[in-house]
Amino acid sequence: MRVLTFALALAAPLVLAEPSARHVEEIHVRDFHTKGIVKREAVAQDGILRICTITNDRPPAALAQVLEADQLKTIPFPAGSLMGDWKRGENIAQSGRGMTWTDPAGTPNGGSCYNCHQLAAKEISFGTLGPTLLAFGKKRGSGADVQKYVYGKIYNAKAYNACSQMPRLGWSGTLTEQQIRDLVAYLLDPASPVNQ
Amino acid sequence: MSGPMKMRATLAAGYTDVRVLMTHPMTTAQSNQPLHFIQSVTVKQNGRTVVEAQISQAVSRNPVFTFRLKGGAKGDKIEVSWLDNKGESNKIEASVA
Amino acid sequence: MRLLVSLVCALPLAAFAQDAKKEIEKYQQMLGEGSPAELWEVQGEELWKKPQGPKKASLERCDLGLGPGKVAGAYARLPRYFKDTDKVQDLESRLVTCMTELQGRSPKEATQRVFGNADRPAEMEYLVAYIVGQSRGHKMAVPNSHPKERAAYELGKKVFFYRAGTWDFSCASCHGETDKRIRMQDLPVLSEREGAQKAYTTWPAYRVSNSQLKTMQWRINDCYRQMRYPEPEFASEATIALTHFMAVTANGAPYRGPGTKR
Amino acid sequence: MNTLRRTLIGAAAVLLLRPFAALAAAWNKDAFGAKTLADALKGIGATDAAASKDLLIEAPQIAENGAVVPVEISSNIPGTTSIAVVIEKNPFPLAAQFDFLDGALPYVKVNIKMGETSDVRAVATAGGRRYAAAKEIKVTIGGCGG
Repeated sequence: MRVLTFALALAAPLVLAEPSARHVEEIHVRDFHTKGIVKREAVAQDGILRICTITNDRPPAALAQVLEADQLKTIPFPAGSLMGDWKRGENIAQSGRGMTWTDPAGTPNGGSCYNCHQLAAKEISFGTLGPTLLAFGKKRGSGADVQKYVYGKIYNAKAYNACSQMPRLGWSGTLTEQQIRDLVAYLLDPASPVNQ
Repeated sequence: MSGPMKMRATLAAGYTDVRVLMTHPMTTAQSNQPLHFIQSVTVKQNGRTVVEAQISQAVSRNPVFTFRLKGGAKGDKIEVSWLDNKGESNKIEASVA
Repeated sequence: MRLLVSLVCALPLAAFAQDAKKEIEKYQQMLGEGSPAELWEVQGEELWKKPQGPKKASLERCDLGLGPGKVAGAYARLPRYFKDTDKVQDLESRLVTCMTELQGRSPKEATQRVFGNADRPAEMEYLVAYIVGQSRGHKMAVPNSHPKERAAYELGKKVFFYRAGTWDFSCASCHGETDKRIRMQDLPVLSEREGAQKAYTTWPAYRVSNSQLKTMQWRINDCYRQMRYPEPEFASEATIALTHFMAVTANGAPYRGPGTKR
Repeated sequence: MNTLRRTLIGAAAVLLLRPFAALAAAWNKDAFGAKTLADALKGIGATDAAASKDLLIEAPQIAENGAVVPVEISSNIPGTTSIAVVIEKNPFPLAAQFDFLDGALPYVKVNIKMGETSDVRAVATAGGRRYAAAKEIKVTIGGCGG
């Protein structure tokens, strides 16, 4: 009998200790289900998300660099100018539609940029989760290297900041190459309201 | 026919505060739903009409009104009724707390 | 010169942001003075007393944690551990237990339609409006002593910080840092006392944007939808643990629901 | 927000089609059917309303959602017998008209729908003359769903 109570006593604190990362992931895979266009598998974590979760988004610098290099490889930088049409870019930045289980498949997705960022001065309804991008092109210019940085950051923000909260909009299939180029223009084109 | 109403009539500094809630879709004729909104609201104090309102589909769904009636005393009978563009109606009565 | 321009331009914006916050608080305060939520409470009380199901019983003997039929202050002490189900339950899962045990209804039927719409709200939404309204003014005192309550709290915290979904978000991605906004929407930090006390105590709430009183399970469901997650199971262990974590974090503050929101 | 605006506009078309007889006789269908601010004011005989600072509009400058915007209007103009609420940019500017008979104070608080940012105008009738006040309310795109 004592052996049993000893085992229970041993087990008891384990129950009270923090659930393991694996256990938490298993709970998610069990308690979430496919709906509409969002598959159940989307609630499982890939390597970088496991590390970001375990390290509270602050992985050691060396590890962060490895992760960022890894993510950088996922970005297919198109050839030539990365500047699209800023007018289309504005609509993409304003739209929060797309990729939820109530969105029909195949419709163009929005970038939800205004949810987290300030961009054009005239839009008062902007978020503050991300840094302000007011006059971004005016401050940073719109040369090839800035275009490449902005394109890559939108495609996969984790290539530049391992545990960034910014969604990997290209990598996740949310935005097409052309939509990202239009956002690059919205940010960098001197004529864009972002730079007025 | 429709969902409930709710009213609270209380005495305030020199007036009776009447807050009334109504269950009504106040639709603005979306493609599938026909136009359906309250058109008139009537407030009576001890049987005497004191407010007559004409409203439209620009009033929010499940309307909420607050009125102020001159003076008033505990036990006054307050009645609020509405009539919509389909001829449906509802009313509620409460005594001043 | 360019720097000056951006400085000058930024200054009024900062001042504007402060006014905007004040004006939005005024909007919320005026909304709260007389809310259609009360119409849900009225109909919820009727359903609480209405005999239903094969056993033709009402829910008036339902034990929400303070004893059969005790409603006043019950929500301010949920989620909690219940001996009869040997589980930590939130209000909605507890109501399903009472529907099956007292009224003889099947779990499938009781959870058939838990999220309603403006034209036909769900029975659950009416019941929840009535019950939470009976906790208005009660201080949040959610128990966290039973081992299973503590386990739910720890799991809930892990769920709060768990990053996944199409866009790599966790709850903390938006509700993790003070003074943050999505568009004009202020984001309380739900993992800390002040933020949880401010937000948790105003849910469930009547949402003017869809003219309905929505429950906590719906709030979590719709947040996951906007986080681009797959759908959480209604009243699943993950959603109840998350609720328990936020509710315990909000302990000490008076419950102020049902709220009225955007 | 544009969905709300479209539905309000949708109403414009349907209202004109509805057989007017079906609407309650007392209902001022001309004024409520007006699609411009000028016509709405004309419909309630308030084309030449004089601005008055004794006609108070209490409302938030910013509404998180145009579906429900709380507006509180009270008149300190002696002898006020009615207050109308007119929302300039709505497809139907005239939203409501309140007649206060003996026994009621010229005061009302009501939740209104606004299709977009607009001036909300109150028009009071006192001693047979019309007075007006206006306040701009910004309607923002709330929430994160977008």
